[in-house]
Amino acid sequence: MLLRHTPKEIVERKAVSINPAKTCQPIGAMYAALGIHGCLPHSHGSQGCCSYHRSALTRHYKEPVPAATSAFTEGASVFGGQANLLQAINNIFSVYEPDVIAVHTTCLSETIGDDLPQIIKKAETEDKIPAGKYVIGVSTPSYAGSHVTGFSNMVKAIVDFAEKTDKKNGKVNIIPGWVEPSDMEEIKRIAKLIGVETIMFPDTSGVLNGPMTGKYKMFPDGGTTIAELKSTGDSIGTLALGEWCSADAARLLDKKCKVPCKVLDMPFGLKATDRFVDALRTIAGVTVSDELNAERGQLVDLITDNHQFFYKKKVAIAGDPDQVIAMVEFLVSIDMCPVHIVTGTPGKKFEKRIKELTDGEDYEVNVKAKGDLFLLHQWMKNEPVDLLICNTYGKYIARDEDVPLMRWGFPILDRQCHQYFPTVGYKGGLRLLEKILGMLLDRRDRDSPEETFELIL
Amino acid sequence: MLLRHTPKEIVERKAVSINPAKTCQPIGAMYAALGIHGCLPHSHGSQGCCSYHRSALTRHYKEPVPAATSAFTEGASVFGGQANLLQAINNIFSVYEPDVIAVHTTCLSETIGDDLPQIIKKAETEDKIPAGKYVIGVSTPSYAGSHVTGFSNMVKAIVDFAEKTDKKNGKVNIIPGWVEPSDMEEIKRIAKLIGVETIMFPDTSGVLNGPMTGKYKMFPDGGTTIAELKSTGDSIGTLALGEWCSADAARLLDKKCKVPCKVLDMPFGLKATDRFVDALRTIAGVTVSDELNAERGQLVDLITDNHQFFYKKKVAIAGDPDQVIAMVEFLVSIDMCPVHIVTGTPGKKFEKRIKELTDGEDYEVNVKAKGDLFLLHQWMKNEPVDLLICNTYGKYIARDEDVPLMRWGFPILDRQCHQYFPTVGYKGGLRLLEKILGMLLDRRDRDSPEETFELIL
Amino acid sequence: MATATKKKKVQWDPADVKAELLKKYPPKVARKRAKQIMINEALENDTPEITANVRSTPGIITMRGCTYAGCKGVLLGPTRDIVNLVHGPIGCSFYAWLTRRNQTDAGLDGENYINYSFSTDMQEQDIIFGGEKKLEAAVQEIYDLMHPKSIAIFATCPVGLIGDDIHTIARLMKEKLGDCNVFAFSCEGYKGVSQSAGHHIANNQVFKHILGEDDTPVEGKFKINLLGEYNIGGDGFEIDRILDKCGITNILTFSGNSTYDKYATAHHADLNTVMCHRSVNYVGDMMEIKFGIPWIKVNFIGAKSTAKSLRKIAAYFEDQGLIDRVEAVIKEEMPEVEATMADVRSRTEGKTAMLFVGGSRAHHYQELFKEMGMKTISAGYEFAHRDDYEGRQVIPDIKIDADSRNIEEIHPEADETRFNPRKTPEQMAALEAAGVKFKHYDGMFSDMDEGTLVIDDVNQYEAEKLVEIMKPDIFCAGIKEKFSVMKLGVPMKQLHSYDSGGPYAGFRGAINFYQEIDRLTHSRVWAYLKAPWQESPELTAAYVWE
Amino acid sequence: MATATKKKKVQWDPADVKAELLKKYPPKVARKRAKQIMINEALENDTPEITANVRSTPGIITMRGCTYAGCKGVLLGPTRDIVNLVHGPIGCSFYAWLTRRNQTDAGLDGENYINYSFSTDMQEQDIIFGGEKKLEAAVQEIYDLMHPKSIAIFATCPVGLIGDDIHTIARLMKEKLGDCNVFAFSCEGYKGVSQSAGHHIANNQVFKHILGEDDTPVEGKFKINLLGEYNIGGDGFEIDRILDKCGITNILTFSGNSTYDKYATAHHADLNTVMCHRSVNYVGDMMEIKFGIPWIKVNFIGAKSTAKSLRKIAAYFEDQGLIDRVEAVIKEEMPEVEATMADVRSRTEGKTAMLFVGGSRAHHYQELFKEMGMKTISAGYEFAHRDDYEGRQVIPDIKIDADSRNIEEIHPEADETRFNPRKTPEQMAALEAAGVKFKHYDGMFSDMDEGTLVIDDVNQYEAEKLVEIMKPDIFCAGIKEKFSVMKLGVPMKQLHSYDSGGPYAGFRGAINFYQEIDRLTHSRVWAYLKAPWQESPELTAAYVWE
Repeated sequence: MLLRHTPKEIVERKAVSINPAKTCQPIGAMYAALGIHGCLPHSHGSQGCCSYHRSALTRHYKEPVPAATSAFTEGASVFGGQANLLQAINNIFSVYEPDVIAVHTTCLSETIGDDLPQIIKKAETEDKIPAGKYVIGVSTPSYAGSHVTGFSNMVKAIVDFAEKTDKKNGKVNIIPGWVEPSDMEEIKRIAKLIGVETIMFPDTSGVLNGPMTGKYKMFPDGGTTIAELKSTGDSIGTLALGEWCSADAARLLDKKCKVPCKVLDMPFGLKATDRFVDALRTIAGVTVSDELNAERGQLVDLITDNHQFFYKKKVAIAGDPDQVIAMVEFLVSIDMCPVHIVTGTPGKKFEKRIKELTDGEDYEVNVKAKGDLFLLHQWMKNEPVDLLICNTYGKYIARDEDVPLMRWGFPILDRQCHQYFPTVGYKGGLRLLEKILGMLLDRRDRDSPEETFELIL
Repeated sequence: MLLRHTPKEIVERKAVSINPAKTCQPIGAMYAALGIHGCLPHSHGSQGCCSYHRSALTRHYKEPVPAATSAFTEGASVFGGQANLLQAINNIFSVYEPDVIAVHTTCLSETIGDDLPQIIKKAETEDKIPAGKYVIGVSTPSYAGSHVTGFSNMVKAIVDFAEKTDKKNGKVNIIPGWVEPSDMEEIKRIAKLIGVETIMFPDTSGVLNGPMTGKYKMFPDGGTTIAELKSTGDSIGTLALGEWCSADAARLLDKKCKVPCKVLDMPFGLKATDRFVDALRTIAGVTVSDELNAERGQLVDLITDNHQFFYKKKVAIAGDPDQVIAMVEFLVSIDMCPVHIVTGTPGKKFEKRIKELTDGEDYEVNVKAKGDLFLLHQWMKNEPVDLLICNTYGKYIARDEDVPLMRWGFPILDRQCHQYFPTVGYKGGLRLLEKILGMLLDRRDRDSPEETFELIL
Repeated sequence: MATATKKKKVQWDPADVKAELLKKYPPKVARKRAKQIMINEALENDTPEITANVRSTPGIITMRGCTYAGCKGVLLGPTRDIVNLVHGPIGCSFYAWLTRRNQTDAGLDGENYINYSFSTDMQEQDIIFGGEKKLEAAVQEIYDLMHPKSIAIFATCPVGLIGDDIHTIARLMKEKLGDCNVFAFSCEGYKGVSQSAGHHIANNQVFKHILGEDDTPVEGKFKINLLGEYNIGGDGFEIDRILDKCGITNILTFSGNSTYDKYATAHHADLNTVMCHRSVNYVGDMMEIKFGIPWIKVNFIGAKSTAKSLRKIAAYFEDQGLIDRVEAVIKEEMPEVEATMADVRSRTEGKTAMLFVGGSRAHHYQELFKEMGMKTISAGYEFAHRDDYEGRQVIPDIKIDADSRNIEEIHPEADETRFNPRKTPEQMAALEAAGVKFKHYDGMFSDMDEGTLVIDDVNQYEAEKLVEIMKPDIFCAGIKEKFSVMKLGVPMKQLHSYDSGGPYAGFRGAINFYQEIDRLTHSRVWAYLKAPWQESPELTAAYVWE
Repeated sequence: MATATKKKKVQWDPADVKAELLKKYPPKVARKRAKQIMINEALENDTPEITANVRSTPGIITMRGCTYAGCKGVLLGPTRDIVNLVHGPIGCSFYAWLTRRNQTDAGLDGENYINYSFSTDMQEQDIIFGGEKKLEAAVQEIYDLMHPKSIAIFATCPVGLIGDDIHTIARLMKEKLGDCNVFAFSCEGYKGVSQSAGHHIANNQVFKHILGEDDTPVEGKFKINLLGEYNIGGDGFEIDRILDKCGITNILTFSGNSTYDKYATAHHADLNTVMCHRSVNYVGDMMEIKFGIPWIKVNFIGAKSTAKSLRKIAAYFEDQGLIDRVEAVIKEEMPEVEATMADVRSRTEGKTAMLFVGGSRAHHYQELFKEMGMKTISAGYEFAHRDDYEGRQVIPDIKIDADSRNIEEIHPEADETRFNPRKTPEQMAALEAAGVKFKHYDGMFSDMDEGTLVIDDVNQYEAEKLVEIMKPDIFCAGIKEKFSVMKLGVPMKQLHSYDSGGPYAGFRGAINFYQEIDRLTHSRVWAYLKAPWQESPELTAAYVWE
């Protein structure tokens, strides 16, 4: 047993987190910043943070993840990190020549109270920021919220670019939330199929799923451009996908530039995608294309064809709030039973939303925000499941409990192609169900005695 | 052991085929005919053939597969099936109202010597074929070749529609061969990305991967239209994908309408897709788009990132000649070792081609055309492999030998989504490698002792 | 399940439905089909007798398969220790390879060929020059490889036409090999009009070549055979579980999970019980004549039918111990069945079903639907004869047409040494009087409501129309029908193969079936066929932002 | 492998390369980096001593991690039966959770916490009001849940700043729990300039709190400890296999697959052997002072180095039996190594490598490349001190700067009861004379060719430039560098984590490494970077049809 010290009996813990289902804010800020074209993320703290975040993102995407650090030493920790950051800004623009430096703080710089806006202003005053270049900054204390909060905070900071002119641009802003590059690409494709012009930010497609060409581009072709970000202030509205990841930025943009917004669930699964598509077509006043209708119909086809395999299968899920909410709705919609649900990110509204989504189902649902994988594992020991949906850390539980694991979420460190194939939208739904179905049927094939081993399923 | 009577020791068999890696011609003709818009396939033989073919195709596609039969009885078998076919043509046009009836023969009608062209001519003479409707016919004796031959023969018959006028249409014909509807869609998408106008036939996309809508269309929206088929005679050239599936039709079209052709491998894997794309861009005299270059680069990226897992892994493959040839090239190109290769379809040139593709590799290659899965299994007992690539029938071998199975080819009866996600092209390559990688790593995770169980792969 | 299905009120007149089904046919086809579409017990129906076991019409998309399918696929397929060698082009062997869900247990002897496909894979030269040599060599190769105790040879369409004498080859090879019984089936696909002819050919050969060959006594106080049960999805295993529990010895299930030896010793049974009337009733007749074993019709589909069948068997044996035992078993098994039944029935009551399948299932499964309070509004068989609809009393009146005439009828006589009437004529009469009816089957009609539609050899077009007009809550047929029905938004259950479910026989099977139909008729997934914008395609004035 | 790589002839002058690397930097950065980029033994280099163990420059993308990473991640991580509790916000514990590939074997006692991450997950209120109470409660909760024999507490950045007194908490909890050794590490990430400071802090605490606490004798004739080996990819297991085979008892591997008890009994060893000079050499010094155990530098990376290290150990023990045994083992192991080496070398001879990694590996692995005939054209450490480049003789000359001054140095004295010099000064001198050099390490420079570039704390920009200019056949570094190097079309091998390979230590490890480098430098997949139309973008006149 890999997790041999995890007891079945559950005792409430108030102080120790074991096997977390979250990490800290800065990595989220770093990921979001990579979705701006020509942007170098910068970690204002000790160099270890930056190293850890880059390593984690690199392992997940199998792509280069450039980011710089203020490289605090003990001195900086005592006297403040202003000198480090100013020096860093100067060095970065000299050596790497990004369009934007997106600075986020760490628990260290937060604890000592560094004032980012003031430092950035100072950099401006001291002409450390070349003409046409930008430095944005955001406070992402590691001791509050989670990586999701950090992502959300950086997306809010990106709204700083928005400018309101007299003329609407006719476009819809989409804030996709922390999804994969492939998901962002798919969201754009769906909008295009509907015939809606969009500005999506952040957009890591083309950044963290790049080709192998023999050339290294520190700033790949993808990412939302500054021109686009400026133009978001003139858009007709903003669709924010995910209350946790995207809503704050959308509301800020509304406040700042009077661009109205709507918060939707992330478009995982049939119903959430339906709502997303319906919102887009309604905003644009267009008819949904046959092609998209056909994709939807394929997903419904797969669901109806395979309902027998999904029906009443129990699932344990750990992940980030927006993703898990959409996934739970999807699972419930195909008559699967999400019985154990954990997110590491704090927030009681998560538990409330899950309760709403599973209201009226004929099974008990364990749900916890600010939970951890240790608790999820204990729940699974008490009530076993047919499937675990989790990031790669779930594999330790999966092996111990002999449960199939669908890797989904962040980080995925031991498998590939999440960066290439979306799980959002109808096609993403097909992919998710293909995986779930494959796992359930593989298990059936494995566990069938010879008499009931089947050719046709 | 599911296949407990399969001995390790190999003795040459001359008379009995055990666990075939092929089936008979008519089913191929039926599948090809479904790629014509508004076409009802018709099996000229006893009703069992039609029932078996429809069942097999239905199980593979999880979609309705309409087809009619001449429903021979003993009488027809003695006196010939002309009366049955004439009656069938009349009934079909009355009841189902297709645009085309595509008739193929069976071993029964072939053995008794029914003359399809004569019967169809008689149907015309007797006004059994309504104006603007068509009946085409093809000889597909079950006792020659295989399902692949039947497919090829029906595609040749489709060339009958081609008409040569004075004016070229500027399009390129693509004959995709027996690939999935998703593959056909992907081939069209690639051509579109390159900016080449194409006519593809047959085209089962939109026919055998249709949506669930609450309506049943016996003749779905997909399929190559008669107008398009007629126009193939005015195309600037034909790319035939696969020597076995598509070459004869392309050459016939050349002979008939002077449309020059080129036979390429099916675009599975990097190199074959490269050749397909290169051919298209050369014919059209265009530059390959960045988007397609990026897809290619993603595939190369996945290959280089995961080479360590592919390297020197042994593979056994059974499938159809065109597919297996392309797959073998792909496997060799990523340093995997296809050591046991079987196709059920006869043809020594298959063995020759495989030998060429594996020439110079530092491992022995067992290859057999007109082989069967029994032989493949025996080879695997003598030299075990890391992966089996086969249709669903491979699962019996896979379980007995405890080898992961990548389901690929026809028929796949116990898993889903081959109809939705392509394995051709660069994106198809990503999908194939995702699956292969997943299986190799799942096995590693399963077999690792606890000390070497890894979070990061 | 969160979604409650609203009760549908569909008004339709059966005569109108029938007219609608026939409307589009050419006149000749319409006339023929009119005789195969019967409004049950309805006076306006001018065909009081149904037409069945007749040719399907060329061009009309039938559900039927062929004689080979009935012989090799259905009957011999499930016998695990006989190598089935298909003599013909490769397709016939390929398509019958593991495509039915007969479960087999390799047992202690470990002989199990069910996962294999054997074929002579005839090539053009075999068709031209004859395939006898290749067949002979194939038998030898199989024997050398696997040493099976028996090899069965099946003819496919061309074999009869080119004149290969498979029976002679079989005889010669049996003699040559010595310890391997080789025999053959002339089951070319064009024979007869449906699978039914194949069953007949299979039964005849099994009867002639194996049945009752082994006189080694079989242990057991109450010995029966179960004829016409194929162990799809484990049905036979469930029935065996119940029989075992009752102390009844089932020597041979014909043919689910059967073995050569079970056939050879089947004549030691004291009662034959028949599940699938269509496929096997005449075997009961022949065994009675040859061995003196009476047969009764049973039905283990449905909990109540199962109980009834067990009681019938017990009554036959006239043993109070057995009668008590059977009652105890029923009492033990029924509470769980009834609890599930009641729960499911609270949701399924009043729903409607259509069943078009097989030769007995379309009748048997109506029992299960009844137990759920569901009504079968239309049903029919794929390969039945008139007696399967109308009851055995019509057998003497059935006219043999050209297509059936060529199917061999064998007329056995009492076996010189093995014939042994199990009951005296007086005993038989007494049992009949007490309700144990021998050689009795009432057919499907008698169990169906007035005004329901019974359709023989229903086809694709009619099935689609029926569903469109009558909107059943569930439709049961085979794989070829599955997805066109589902595309119409109607749940579909395969009753040949059970999709990937089962067992549905016996007590546990009933529970499985209730739950499966509950799932199918109450899944929320059928609510997703239309997208929100298809439900309300009109755009309201402006998008409502937060 | 079918593709033969053509021999590259790249002409570059090291001074030009250095100039190119520095060209783009702001002057201040350029001046600093000039002192960290050294052309080996080149006269024109005006910095004969390299600058190392100095701060990385803000904004310049370094490969380095932090002190916490060195302490918790590297040193204490692999000890399987100590619960590592990270006191801080969640991230630090999350990122150090299973991200190194230390292998552990739960052993007979079954205690293994390596797969767990424990954190106090500090929240805003903890930062404001202090986290001591939460830490105390966390220790108690862990104890109640798992009853480990020891809990180690690690401070992250904010802990020092807000003044949580983790050492007092540890002491109090140790007393309270009684049977659980609780101790703490003030390894805040901002301390020092790299992981190296973290190693130091870890070593000090282990030395103070566990090392030599248990006087229970340890069996074994030739007892050693192996310091600075972390069992990445199973290296330690392979070394243990060889030591076992030689009859040498390895009490403690510090810290791969180590346990609390192994630390506690390590003072029974008669020799300390040091693998990673950087991370652990001063532990050797301290143990010599406290217990009288001499230390020697060993290197089990490379087959020849392994043989050499084994001979050194045998020589130290001055036992002919051991000497013979070691020779026998070498003789048994080497043929397979040499066969693979010769085979691989036929393809790798003359190829070039770059190594930028760790504190010793960038040196050790040059041995393996040499065995393959490959030349290391540039190398450098991530967190080394000057002695790692220049040899231990420079230690007295190293100036302690502000960043290092705050890292505790402990100055042990001879243990009152446990000090026991293993050799007399005369014996030591004789051994030195015979080539067994104690406390000796020559550093990386001495083993590298003239004109090669040695670069301390190389960064993203320099690495990219180096690869572009010098086009090595393989580049070795860590995960953060992996994909930018590969994008340039150059094979990349992680030498921190070995990607997912290993072991590479010892004899079998050498074979693994040869094969891995063979794979990497000869894979045909690197030929695919350009599509055919990118190789020949010009279109010829017309497409050639068949």
